[in-house]
Formats: sequence, structure tokens, C-alpha cells
Amino acid sequence: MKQTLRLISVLTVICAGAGALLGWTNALTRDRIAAALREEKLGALRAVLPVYDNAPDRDTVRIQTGGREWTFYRARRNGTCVGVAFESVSDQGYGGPIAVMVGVTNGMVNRVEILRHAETPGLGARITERPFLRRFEQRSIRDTVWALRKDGGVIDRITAATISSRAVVDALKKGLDVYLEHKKEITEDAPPSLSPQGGVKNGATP
Amino acid sequence: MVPRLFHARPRGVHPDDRKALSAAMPVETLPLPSILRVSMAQHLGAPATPVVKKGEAVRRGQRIGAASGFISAHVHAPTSGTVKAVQDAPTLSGPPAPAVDIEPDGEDAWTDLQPCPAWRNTPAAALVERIAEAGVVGMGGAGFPTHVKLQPPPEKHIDTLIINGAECEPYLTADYRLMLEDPQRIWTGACIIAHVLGVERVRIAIEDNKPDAIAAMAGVVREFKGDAAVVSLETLYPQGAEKQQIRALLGREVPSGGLPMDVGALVENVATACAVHDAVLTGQPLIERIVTVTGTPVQRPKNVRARIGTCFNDLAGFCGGLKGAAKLIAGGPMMGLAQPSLDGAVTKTASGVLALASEECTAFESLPCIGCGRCIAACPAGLVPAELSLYLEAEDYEAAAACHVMDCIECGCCAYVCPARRPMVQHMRRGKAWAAARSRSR
Amino acid sequence: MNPQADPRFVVSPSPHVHSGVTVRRIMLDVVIAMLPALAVALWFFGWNALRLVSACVVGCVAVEWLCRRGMRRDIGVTDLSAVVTGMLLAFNLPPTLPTWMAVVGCAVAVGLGKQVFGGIGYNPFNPALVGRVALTISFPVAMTRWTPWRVPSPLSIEAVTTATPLGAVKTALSSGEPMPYAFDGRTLLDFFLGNQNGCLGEVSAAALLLGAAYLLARGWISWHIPVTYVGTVALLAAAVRATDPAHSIPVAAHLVTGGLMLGALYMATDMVTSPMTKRGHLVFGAGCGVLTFVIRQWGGYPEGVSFSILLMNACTPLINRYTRPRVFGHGGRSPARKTTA
Amino acid sequence: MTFYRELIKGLWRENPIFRLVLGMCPTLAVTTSVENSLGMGMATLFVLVCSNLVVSLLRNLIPAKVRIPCFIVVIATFVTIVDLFMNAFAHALHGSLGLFIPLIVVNCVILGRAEAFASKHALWLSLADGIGMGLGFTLGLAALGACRELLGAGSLTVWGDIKWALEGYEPFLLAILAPGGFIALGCLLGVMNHVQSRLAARSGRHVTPPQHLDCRHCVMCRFGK
Repeated sequence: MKQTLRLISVLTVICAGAGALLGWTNALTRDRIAAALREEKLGALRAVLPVYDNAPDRDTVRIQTGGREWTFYRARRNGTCVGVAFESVSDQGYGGPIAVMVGVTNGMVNRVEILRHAETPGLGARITERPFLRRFEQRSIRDTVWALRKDGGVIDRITAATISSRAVVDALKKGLDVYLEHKKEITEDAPPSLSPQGGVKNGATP
Repeated sequence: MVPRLFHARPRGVHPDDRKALSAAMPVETLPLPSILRVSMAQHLGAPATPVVKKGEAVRRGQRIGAASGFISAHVHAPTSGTVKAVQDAPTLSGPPAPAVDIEPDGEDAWTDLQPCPAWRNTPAAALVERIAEAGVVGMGGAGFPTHVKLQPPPEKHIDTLIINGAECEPYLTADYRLMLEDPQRIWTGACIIAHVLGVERVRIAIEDNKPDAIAAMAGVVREFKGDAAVVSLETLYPQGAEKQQIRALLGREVPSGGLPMDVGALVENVATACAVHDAVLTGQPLIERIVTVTGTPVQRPKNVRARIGTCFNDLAGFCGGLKGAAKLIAGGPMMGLAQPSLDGAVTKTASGVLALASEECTAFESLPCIGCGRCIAACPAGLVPAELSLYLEAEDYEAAAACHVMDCIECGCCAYVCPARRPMVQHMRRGKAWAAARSRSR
Repeated sequence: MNPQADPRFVVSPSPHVHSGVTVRRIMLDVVIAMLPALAVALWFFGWNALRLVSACVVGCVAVEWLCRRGMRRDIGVTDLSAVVTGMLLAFNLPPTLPTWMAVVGCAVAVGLGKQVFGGIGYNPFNPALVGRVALTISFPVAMTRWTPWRVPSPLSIEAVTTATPLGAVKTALSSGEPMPYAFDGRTLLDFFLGNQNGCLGEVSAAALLLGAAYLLARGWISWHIPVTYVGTVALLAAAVRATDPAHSIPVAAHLVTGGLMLGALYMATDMVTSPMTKRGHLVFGAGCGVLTFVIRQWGGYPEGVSFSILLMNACTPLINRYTRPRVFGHGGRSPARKTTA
Repeated sequence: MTFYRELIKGLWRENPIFRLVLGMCPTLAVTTSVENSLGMGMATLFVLVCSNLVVSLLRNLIPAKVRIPCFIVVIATFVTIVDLFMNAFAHALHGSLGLFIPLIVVNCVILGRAEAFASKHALWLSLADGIGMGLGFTLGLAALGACRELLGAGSLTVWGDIKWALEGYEPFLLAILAPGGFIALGCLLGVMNHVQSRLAARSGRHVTPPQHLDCRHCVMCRFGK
């Protein structure tokens, strides 16, 4: 009995110590992690959107469609909407889901970034390279057949990485369809009452 | 259950038989040599005990060695003469055993023989006694004492006698010549054995590459009252091995570790049947046999009727000598024993003396097994020699025993076909020796 | 006794005669059997075939020699097995592959596929296929680029087509287009004779069959693996074709296009990496056939021969274990069921 | 002196990857680049040192019956701390190492050292052991990562932009794919064994393995046993 009590108490003490330590660490890093996550998102937005002066990650429109919630980030300069970005995921990737961030301005695709993927290094992973992504950019959203050339579209695939290329096109097309369908709500909505916080001003896009 | 389809055909190999070298040569009788060395270990089981002393005079057919156990056989003087020495001498397989050296006196005088022409009216036990007295053993190679075989335990019922004239070893023609020249003696011997055992069915098994032997035997078999037939076997080494032959003829499979009597069969070599005939009808003990002296280095290959104890040197001399021989083998090329010199002497089981030129000898190299599976296709015992040889090379005897190394009959088919020239039979012998030692110690 | 001097003889265990079959002889026959396919390759692909075959043979022998030397083992290149590996590897390469890639393939094939395991006899996987798969994975673009030298299109739709028949069909079917070939008797005959795009050695089923007939006659391969392999593919193809003719290739086209014949006749029958018994061969061939068909019909690659043979190579120990012959005198029990120490 | 010996043993003589063959999961999974290898190695080093210290401190307190749960709790705590800190301060690296950071918990090197060393030795020596083993693990990962990245991508990425790349190199993709990890590890292990046996032979401690363990007599690849 005494032995069992000792076992229980030692385990309890160690777990309590571990818990305390973790709590302290969490408190220490929580803000940094949140900031890092936001910075990550802003980095992607900055990359796909034209120069803006608001905080697009706080100026969002949420749209429920097809059982999914889409978030559209709006970039503004001097209060006017200069572009919209959204994240889209395709589950047709070779190694798992592929998430892309797409920026749209003036009815054209501005830039595309790959956020997450698990494609084969050296093969499918080449979807992150600029020469491939450039094939999507500066194309009209409406007038482009969003499909690989071998599937009857206009996008050249990456050699030997058809599946990954197709998945990127799929993600893009799904997002653009939602965007076109809800374009009004997304772009013509009033600017948010929240004033942009300081420190999120955008630099120049390359 | 494994489908029967895949086991229907017997396994084995088709080596070039080279029997043409000596097949056409009628049996010639070798003149009495100047000395005869009669080994006491001529058969399976315990060597006989010499019963003569140095300097003693012996007569042809006199007993000079007495059986020293249940599985053992008497040994007789091949001619009349003087005992020059009783000493240990190397046997054909290597380890020394007592041997009696006899210097012939040239008279070749028989000891008193007791013929028994009325064997049909003689009780079986008396006939077995005569056969035992004559020292008859299996002359096909194993040398199992015949009288032991003829006394099966009462619970074993033997229904078929097989007279083995397959002679599947390449080069050898001794049994073939015997069947051509003396079919009647073989057949009478077979009838005596059938009478002793009380079997009604006799089969004479001959490979189909000896059609004239088949015809000769068929000529004498016609007169039998019971169920007798000459059966032509597919030419396939080792069809002469008794268990393989029983399966080929009767479709029965001798269980592992068992004897042919376990499936109601008995196999005797044609030469043994002939010796049984002599032992019963004339009372002559087994003191001579037909030996094939052959091989490319032999100047005049012959089939020779030689006394037991004749030195290989005398045989070679009778056949014109050897020219450029690199290897000398007592027996056939597949299972025979390589001899270091011409000093060996004819035994009851020595059916041939074979010389090979150096270009005919192949050295084992023990290259890595390439997994071709030819040994498995060839093994008449259904083993996986490739695997066994790997175990045995690593001295993993337990594993080899679990893979039934004891069922190996050392026929040499695996080593014959192996493209990597692995010394399979050598490995198997080591494994069998180990397994036998273990079962003894248990 | 005899005045003749007593010679000493060689003493060795029985048997004292040998069938005369050696590893080198078998390998030499395999090389001979590949000559018709090599001739076809030279005719259709010209200089490229010569370049790749010589690079692979020299490369494989050199790598084998270096490895044996490095491992301080006897130099076993005289058994010609490296030559066979080199030729097979070259037969599995597209004609325009750069020479240096072929040499990398040789290093992987012989170095990683064979010598790492201890050389001939110890490799669990077919070395040439290991080399080919390593190249396919590493240089996917170069390994799927087909620019023929003397291959006219069988239906003369275009003068030059840049895909193998199987690849073209796969692409067409996956994007909902009609099949690019008619696969009538004339096309099939063209394909059978070698008038198609593909790896060096695989284009002509006729030449491959000719060589395999030689191997069969010599007894180095048995019919079991090729027949069950090709038969299984044909059977499955016929079944799928019967249910869905619009999206499947005719049976005969399966057999004469792609690497099926090369694989079934020359690589699945590799002694070292295939099972040892005839029953094992049947299982092995059927397994290869199923895998090949599954990859061709539903997989990501138009061709699945090399992967399926390698996968079945991995199963070889198991097949060997469960297809042992029944030991004489042991009833119907299979000794494999008994556990060893 | 003892401290020094415990410190360096993990680098070569008892290298956790090449000699003890522990922690194969991260070894094979994250060594696609030097950067990932170093990140993983550092994280493991930190967890190893901390857990060794704590386990050594508490070694007389923890009853034998519950020692494994206790070790795991300690290790898991430090792994979570590393995870959080890395997420906060090296967010990109955290992204590329992903799931493998939490999986450090089940890395046998750490539990192995806690059980085999720290729970039996003084604080000071456990610290040396942790540092040595951690550095050995890091070095092993980095070596493997360097081989694979160089062959499979033609570059060496030490950290972020500290990167050296071969121009015009056609990458040998196999090296960077999963099978390449096994092959590269096998080759490095082979080289290590070769060097070790050469050293052993030179110092006269060479032992010939029994015949049935020799590849030449093994029937595993032929008959499956």
C-alpha cells in the first residue's frame, strides 16, 4: 500500500512538474507562434497580391459553398480594392493534398504560390518552382481553359509530373469558380469597420 | 495435398552412358593371378572375422572369414593355395579392414561342395542356410547380405520380387553381359528366391537401352508358372536404385528410413540371383564375379570374370594396361569410389573398374549457387540439394537434418548437373554422418 | 606383380563425371539468345543502340571488376554474368539516353543490385532491373523520351511519334480521347516485328521469341515462367476487354507492345532471382502477370514489367519455401511445414 | 577524464546511428537535406541533454516499477518544449520537419540513453553522455543528409540561404527519395563497418563471425529463413 502510494505520488509530482513547465513554455511562446503563423500567411499574401496598404488577413470575406468555407483576403490601397487572394486545396496530389494561394487582380490571375504539398522531391515538388507557376499568371480568369494542355487546356504540365501539375490546376480552378460565382459579394462589400493595425503595411511586391 | 501430376515422372539425369566401350565384349575369364587379397569387409555390416592363419593351406571355396554379426556374411577362398598374410589393408572406400592374402598353388582345387538340385522340394529355411553359407551378398553395389533379406520378419508380407537388371550407371556392362550370356542361371536363381519367399509375382527390370538383354531374359521367363514378366524401364539414372525402381515398377514408395519389405517388395540384382543359383544348385560359394574394366585410357576394355581378391593391377594388365589415366574408380562414374592406386582388389560388390583420362575428370569448384534449380529437378529423393549444400557448407547440421539430409541416396545427380560445380555429394555425406552420429548418441 | 610403375590417381568424391554445364556456358547462351534483338535494335535505332549497348556492357564489366577488386574477392568477371546484365540493362533503356546515365545505371545495377549482396548467386533482385528502375526514378524525363531513328508510324498518321504505343494509349485514354492506334492486323504485325517506339531491346517480340526458343532448346529456361506470365496478362486483358472495350487495349496488343516479352522471356526467367522449382515458376509467372496487368491498366505508369518482376523477385524466397518438392518416402507432407531449429 | 570519455564515445565508438543503429525513423525520414538533418539533430540534442539531466537528477527518486512512464513524461515534456520553441523562433524549419519533431518522443536513442545511462550515472556524466550522443546523432544525420542532398539535389543547404549548389547538375533523384535513404544508410553503415573491422584487425581484436552468419552461407534470400 505504502509502495503504491509512493508510485502514485512520484508519478503525480513528475507529471505536475512537466505540466507546469509546459504551461510556462506555452505562455512564453504563444504570442511568438501566433505572430509567426500570421507572418507566414502575410508572406504568402504579399507574394500573390499587388502592393497594398491594409491588412488583408483581417479584411476577409467568408463564403459558404459546396459544404466548404472559403476565405477571401482583400488587398486595398487607399481604401480601394486592388486584389483578392484565396487559399485553395486539391486532394488530387500524388503525395497528399496540395494547398495553393492565388492572388487575383483585374480579372487576371496575379500570382500563385504553393503553400503546402507532399509531392516527390525533384519530380512533383517542382510545382513550387517559378517557371511552372508563371504558366498560370497574367491569364484572364474567364477566358482561360483551366486545364493541362494534354487534357485539352492551355497549361503546360511539368514533364513526368502530370498528376501534381493537374492537382495544382484543379485547386486553382475550384477557387476561381467560387470567386467568379461570388465576385460581387467579395469585391463590392464595404471596407471593414476595423481599421488596419499598424505594422502590417505592405512593402513592394517583386 | 500436392497434386500428383507434378510427381508422376521419376526424377534423375541422363548421363552419356558410354556402354559401347565394353558392351560387345563377351565375358573373358581372367587367368589366376599371382596373389589374391581377399578383404573381410566386402559387404554392408560388420566385417567378417578371419578364420585362417598365415601359412595355412586353403582350398577353393573354403571359408576363410566368418560372419561376425547378424548383418554380415562369410568370405571364402577364391582358389586353392597358401595364406601368405592376415593383416589390415585399406579397403576400396578407404578405412582399413582385415584382409587375407592368398598365393594360389595353381591347382584351383575345390573344397567339398554339396549341390542341391532338388531345391523345389527343400524347405525355405534350408535354402536360406545354404545361401548364407555361400556368403552371397547384394552384388549391385550396396552389398547387403542376401540371407538377411530372405528372412523378413513374419509381420512383413512380400508379394513381389524384383530382379534388378537396370544397370543405370554409365560405362558398366557386367550385368548386361551376364543377362545376355547366362539368362537361365539368373532366372533359376530368381525362382529359388521366389520359392524361399513364397512370392508369386516376379519382375525383371531392365532399362530400355538394352533391348537384347530384355529379349534374352524374356526368352527364359516364358516357362514360369506364376506371374512373371520382364519390364522395360525408361533409361534414367538412378533407376537401378532399389527404392526408385520399386516406385517405377509398382508405384509404391518406400517410407523414409524404411526397407523395400515395408511395401511388400524385394529387389535383388541379376548377379546376386546368379550367385544364389550357384550356391544352391552347385553349392559353390560366391568367389568370383564379372567386372567391367573400361574407360578411354583402358587399351582393350573388357568384361572380365575375375576371382574376388584380384588386384586391379592384374585386371588392367589383362586389358592391355592403362594409358594416360588420371583417375581410377571402383564402380561406376556416378557412385564409384576413386582409388589412389591400382593396389585395390575386386570385392563382391565391385561391378566395374573405370579409368578416366584427365580431360574427362571434372574438379569441384564450389562456386556460388546460382539458383538454377537443376539439382532439384534431378534429385530422385525429392530433396533441395542447393539449400542443403548451403547449410552443410556453413556446418549448420541441425538445419540440414531438418531438411531430410538423411534421405539423400548419394546418387550424385545434383553434382552432375550443377553448373557451379558444387561438391554436393561430399556435403551430403558430411551431413549424413553427423545425423547418423546424433541418432546413435540419442 | 605388374612391372608397370604404379601411378597415383586423383581421389575425389563421386560423381566422377559432370554434365559439362557451366555458369559461363549458360551466360554465353543468354548473350547469344539476345543477339537477334540486338540486331533489331541496331536496325531501328542505329548508332544509339550501339552506343548504349557497348556503354552498358563495358560499364557493367568494369563495375563488377572494380567491386570484386575492392572487396578482395577473386575477380569473377569471366563468368560473363556482367555482360548479360549490361546487355539486359541496355535493352531496357530508351535510345536517346545520355551515355553517362547509362553508366550510372551500370553502377547501380552491378554495384548495388549485385555486388553489395556478394556477387553472382546472392542478389535477390535482377540487377539489370534494379539499374533500370533506379534510372526511371532518378531521371524520369530522360527515361521517357523517345526519338526514333527509323521507326515509321504504323498507320502513317504522322511521320514521327514521340511516345511508345502503350504510353500513347495511356495518355489518350486518361484524357478521354479515342485510342491513337487502330490495332488491326497490320499494326499488330508491325509491332510484332519491332516497328514501334520503345526501349532498345523490347521493340521486336519476334526477335525476342527467336532468342528464347534457343534458350528453351538449350534447356536454360523452362516454359513455365514465360507462358504463365504472358498467359496471365492475356487472360486478364481479355476479361477487361470483354467488359470495357472502349477503355482497354486488345489482348494481342498487350503482348506485342512494351516490355512484356523482354521481361517474360529474359528477365523473369533469370535463374538467380526466380524460384527453383517448376511449381514455383508457375506461381512466379502468374504473380508477375497479375502485377504487370494491374500496373498497365490502372497504375500511373504505362508499363509495369520491371516493377512487377522486382516485386515478385522479393517473393522468391517465400515461393521457394512453399514449393519444395515432396521428399521421397515422406507421404504427402511438405517438409516446409516442419520448423527448423 | 571520465567526463571526456563519455563525451566523445557517442561521436564514433558508440555512434547512435552507425554503431547502435538507434533512431532509424528520423534518420531515414528527415535526412533529405543537411538543413533538415541539422535541425532534427539539434532538437534531439536538446531533448537528450535535458532528459538525461532530469532523469539523472531524479534517478534515486523514481521507483523502478514506474521508471519508463516517468522517463517518457520527461522526454515528452522536453519534446513539446522544443516543438513550441521551434515553432516560435524557427517557423520555416518547424514547417519542413513537421510531424517528426513530436515523434522525437519515440526516438529510441533518448529513451535508450535514459534507461541505459542516465538512470545509473551521476549528473555530470549524464550531461557528457547526452551531449556526446546528441552530437553523434547530429553528425550522423548531417553526414547522411549531405550525401543524399548532394547526390539527389546537387546542393548543400546548411541553413536557410547558407547554401552551395552545383550548377547544371542533373540530380540523381533516387538518393533523395525514401528508398535512397535506406540505400545511403546501408552504404554508410557498410563503410563504417569496413573501417571498424580494419581498425580492429590492426589492433588484433578482429573476430571472424561464425560461418552461418556469413552472407555466403545464408539462405534468407533464397529460401526465406
